[in-house]
Amino acid sequence: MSLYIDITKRLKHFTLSTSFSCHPGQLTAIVGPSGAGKTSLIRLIAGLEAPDTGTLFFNNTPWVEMHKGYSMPTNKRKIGLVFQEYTLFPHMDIRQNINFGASNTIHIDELMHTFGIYHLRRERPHSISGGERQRAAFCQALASQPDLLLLDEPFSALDVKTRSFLCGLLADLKTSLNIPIIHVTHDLREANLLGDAIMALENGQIAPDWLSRQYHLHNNLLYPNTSAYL
Amino acid sequence: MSLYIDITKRLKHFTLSTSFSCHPGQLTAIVGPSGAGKTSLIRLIAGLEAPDTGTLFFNNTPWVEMHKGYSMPTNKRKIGLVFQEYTLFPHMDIRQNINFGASNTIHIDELMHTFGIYHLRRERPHSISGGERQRAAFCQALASQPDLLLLDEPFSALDVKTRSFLCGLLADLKTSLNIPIIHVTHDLREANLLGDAIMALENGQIAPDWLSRQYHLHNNLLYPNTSAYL
Amino acid sequence: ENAVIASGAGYKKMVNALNAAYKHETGRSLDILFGNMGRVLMLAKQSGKVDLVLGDESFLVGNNLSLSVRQELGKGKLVLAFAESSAFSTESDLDTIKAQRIALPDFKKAVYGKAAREYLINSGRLPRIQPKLVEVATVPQVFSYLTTNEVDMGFLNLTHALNVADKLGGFVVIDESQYSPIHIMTGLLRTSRHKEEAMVFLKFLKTPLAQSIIHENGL
Amino acid sequence: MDFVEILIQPETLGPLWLTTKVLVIAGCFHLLIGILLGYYLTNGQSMMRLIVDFFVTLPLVFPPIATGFILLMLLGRAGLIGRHIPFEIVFSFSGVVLASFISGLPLIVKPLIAALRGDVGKLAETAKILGKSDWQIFWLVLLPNVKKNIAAGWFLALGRSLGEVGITLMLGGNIIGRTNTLSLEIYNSVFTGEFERAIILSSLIGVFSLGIFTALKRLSAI
Amino acid sequence: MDFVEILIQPETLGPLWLTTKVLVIAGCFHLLIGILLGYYLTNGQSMMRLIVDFFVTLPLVFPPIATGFILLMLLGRAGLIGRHIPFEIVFSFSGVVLASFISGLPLIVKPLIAALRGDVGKLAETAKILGKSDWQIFWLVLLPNVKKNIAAGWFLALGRSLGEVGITLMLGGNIIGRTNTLSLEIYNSVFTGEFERAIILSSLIGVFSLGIFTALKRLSAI
Ligand SMILES: Nc1ncnc2c1ncn2[C@@H]1O[C@H](COP(=O)(O)OP(=O)(O)OP(=O)(O)O)[C@@H](O)[C@H]1O
Ligand SMILES: Nc1ncnc2c1ncn2[C@@H]1O[C@H](COP(=O)(O)OP(=O)(O)OP(=O)(O)O)[C@@H](O)[C@H]1O
Ligand code: MOO
Ligand SMILES: [Mg+2]
Ligand SMILES: [Mg+2]
Repeated sequence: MSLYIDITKRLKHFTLSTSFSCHPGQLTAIVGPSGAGKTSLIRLIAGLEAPDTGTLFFNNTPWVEMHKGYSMPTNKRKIGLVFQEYTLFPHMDIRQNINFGASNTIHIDELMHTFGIYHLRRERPHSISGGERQRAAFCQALASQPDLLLLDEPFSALDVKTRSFLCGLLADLKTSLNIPIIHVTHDLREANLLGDAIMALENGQIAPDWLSRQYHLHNNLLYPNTSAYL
Repeated sequence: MSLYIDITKRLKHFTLSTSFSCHPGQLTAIVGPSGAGKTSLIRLIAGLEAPDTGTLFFNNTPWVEMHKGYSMPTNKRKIGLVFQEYTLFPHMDIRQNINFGASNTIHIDELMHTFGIYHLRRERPHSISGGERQRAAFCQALASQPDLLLLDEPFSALDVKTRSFLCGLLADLKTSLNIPIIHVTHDLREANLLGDAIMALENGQIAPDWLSRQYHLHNNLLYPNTSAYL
Repeated sequence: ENAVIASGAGYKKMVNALNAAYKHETGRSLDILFGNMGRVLMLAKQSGKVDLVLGDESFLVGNNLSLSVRQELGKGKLVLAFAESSAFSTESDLDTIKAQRIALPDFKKAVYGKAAREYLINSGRLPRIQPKLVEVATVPQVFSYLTTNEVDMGFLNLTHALNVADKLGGFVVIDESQYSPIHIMTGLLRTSRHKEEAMVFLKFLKTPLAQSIIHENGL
Repeated sequence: MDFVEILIQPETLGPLWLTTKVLVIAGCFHLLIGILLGYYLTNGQSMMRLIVDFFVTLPLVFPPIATGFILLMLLGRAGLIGRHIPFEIVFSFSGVVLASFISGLPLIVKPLIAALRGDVGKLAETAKILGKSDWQIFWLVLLPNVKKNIAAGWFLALGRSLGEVGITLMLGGNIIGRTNTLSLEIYNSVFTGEFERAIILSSLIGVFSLGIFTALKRLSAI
Repeated sequence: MDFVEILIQPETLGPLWLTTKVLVIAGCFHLLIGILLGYYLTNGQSMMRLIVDFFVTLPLVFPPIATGFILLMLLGRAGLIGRHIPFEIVFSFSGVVLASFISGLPLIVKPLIAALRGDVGKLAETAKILGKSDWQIFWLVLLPNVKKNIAAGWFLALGRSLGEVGITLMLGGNIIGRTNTLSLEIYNSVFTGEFERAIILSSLIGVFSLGIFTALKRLSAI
């Protein structure tokens, strides 16, 4: 149940080109500046877009083999994905949303309790808060009992407390789910705490030195010199 | 040019009820757990929803006087708002988006340069990254030269570097714009650094002690006890 | 501005021919509009712009159209027409079992439908062939079903049958004594704004040239 | 003749009942086949799809009487298709239903396609990730989210079916007591100069459509 | 008679040219007035709006001949409205245009309303915050985002106008050489048994609609 990636794809301003692997029970944290290609990478793994060249293997099954022109459809890949922009179905309430992709062995109610959204189970997505929606989307992805979990900044709309609670939960999930997890985050501390591996993307390339360049910024949130422009 | 708020509104699970004021050149940071009513408060100030009771004055002009049944339409209020879920217009490119509400004295190109999205000016919103969109939405709000700036987690999709850069920018903006700014954030450090006042919301009420309760969490991001549930 | 004549669509060919001859003879011409008789009546009553009507008398007069002049053109004649691919060719084929469907226009409201019914009653056929009858609304409809072989034979008027003779497997003219006479006429509306023009045309209709055109068209 | 009298005549009640039956059946087909066509025409692009799309649209742009005549040639006793069909279409109830169905079909299909090609694509992505097939996504995610557009389109289709004259006349035959719908009765009334009757029947159709109108407003607001 | 011969007859070219003119003018009105009605009918709810909505829809559900009859009574020389209009509508070019316009109008208005009531509301909020008026929001934000739906509706409206017979006959009069559109010519041909001519003219209409079809596909894909 390991994921092997080796792909390239031409984006607007640069070429995304990465090669790495990801193993069960491990969390690969992906960090990097805005526009580095993180979301694009996640979409490629999910099969929402096809790479230009390369291969993708999961559990020794080919998902993508571009030299053969093969790409497995998204719905066959058994993945869970929490989008940066959570897209719950507006015509279902929260419970139905979570139930929609659920395997029947999972306990939806428990899951909703854990994420603190049980009291919202009958609400429609448009009538709950941003952070609540984000948690509901997380539940939805987990309820489908995926073989691979892809997270694109799933905590961005959460307050510190909820966020740190869910970080803890994610750490537990690593072992209890025992599947590969790829986690895109902007929080370097989070990446450090959770990640078994940390991969920095910059302009579509893996940038091993990007991380060290960041640390002084992170440790004391400073104002860089910005000139007033108005 | 000060904002005076004293309103209540019944939400699904509690009543939002706040009263505070906000002055030119000052930034009021609003923090609080997910679902506390922060976005709802911003929407009330913007006039996208009407409160049940209360008043709202800006610069001695009534914006809302519910006892008279009066509520000034949103488009008369001259506000800038960056939504939690950035909604750029899909049929316009980034430049047109920013230009759309712009007063003609503003230098759009300079603004885009400052936010590092000048090279994306001809792209449509769907073909840029999440963080890039967030910055474009910020530019759009600023370009309209508002009398009041409302920010609902405008930095959530940004990496540390860009985020800290924009924080610095925002600190500069406080003095250069000299208008009241209300800034919803999940980052307590950010709230501390930028806020002239920090207001914590919990269940729709101002909760003065919430902040102190958070600090130990923030200072060492710990895993709370979470039981594995799967 | 020309005078307007509203005519039943079944007389299209004849009216066109009359108008052409009229133009040739006098240098004047009419504006012509065609429709089914219902439309002709409605337009005549409501539009205020129709000067002359052309159609069967019982319908036009029966519906209280206010006319200042009436002029008969001739008698409408009922025919029994056969589908091109059918083997039928005589009146007596009405009685064979092989004829499965016989179409006729609405026999309460359409003038040739009434005539066909009278004929069937007078010839004593009605009770027997009643089950085979397909009563549709209009003459053109009967013809449509004939050409598509949907029915084996059907009742039309002679004018129409002549117009489309090449698409029929023949027709026979029914003896005029078997149904009450059908008077085809033109009339000048009281509301006409081109009375003089119209009168010139009515006068033209009496000329031998016009009469021969009318006759050629089965009236 | 007064209003009520005309209303309760068997010559009015017959067509009224026929129209109701036709509308119910054609309406169900519109919804079902319209939606299936919506699925077919929005999943991928091929020459065949373009052709189907074109033919679905034709009855809209052809004068009804021409469409009716073409169908008569195809479906009649001796027609290309009619020859092979075991039951009668022309002059029968099924002919009337078919006429109603065909005339209304483009009006539900076209708006549906426009809606399905819109913003709902993002939701389809999420559903795909949750392991759903195109077919499931269509029924469970896309359709519920274009419900308003379907209701609007369905209303147009039903309305057109209700008012249709030309095709029904040709296929059904306008046979009194059997295939004369309410609209054909109006046509007949005008044809024979009974204008009062035409107006009364028209107001009946007006009431009918007001019913559909409000029903669909409710439906799409659910 | 062969194809080309029939095509180049003045009896064909006249109606063809007339139809083109009518379609261009009615099409512009559809777009303009359809969109304005879309604005009116989606901004707020009042009794008046419901009534307008209903009347816009009527020509769809009424048999064309009934609509034509009613319009004739209203707009004729002695009609309630016609009395006060300085120019002639009945039997004139403007009558034909009006008939085309009225028959197609519901088909652009209804889908447009359904689309405007959809997801585009969120975009309207952003625009409101940027200080735009309802009117500006409608033209600059909402319309560009329902462009596909407008194109689909416009196509339906144009198609209906093209195929319309009943109302055109009443208002225009089907006067040979003056107000006989292509569709009326087809109607006339079928009525008098000139089926070849009907079929050739129909294929002309088919080509016409194919033209509109592709043009609008392009347009909405911009
Ligand atoms: N449109 C709505 N109608 C009714 N209730 C709503 C609506 N939107 C949000 N709510 C409810 O109101 C409460 C406050 O929501 P709000 O969006 O203001 O929270 P928030 O503080 O912004 O949270 P977050 O940090 O997660 O964005 C929540 O309980 C939510 O479920
Ligand atoms: N649909 C698209 N078509 C073409 N280019 C795109 C598309 N989406 C994004 N891009 C471009 O590809 C690059 C990478 O985008 P991506 O969304 O992967 O960035 P990201 O790392 O997720 O950034 P963020 O942290 O801001 O979300 C950016 O330069 C962006 O402008
Ligand atoms: O011209 Mo019609 O559509 O047969 O009434
Ligand atoms: Mg991203
Ligand atoms: Mg919020």
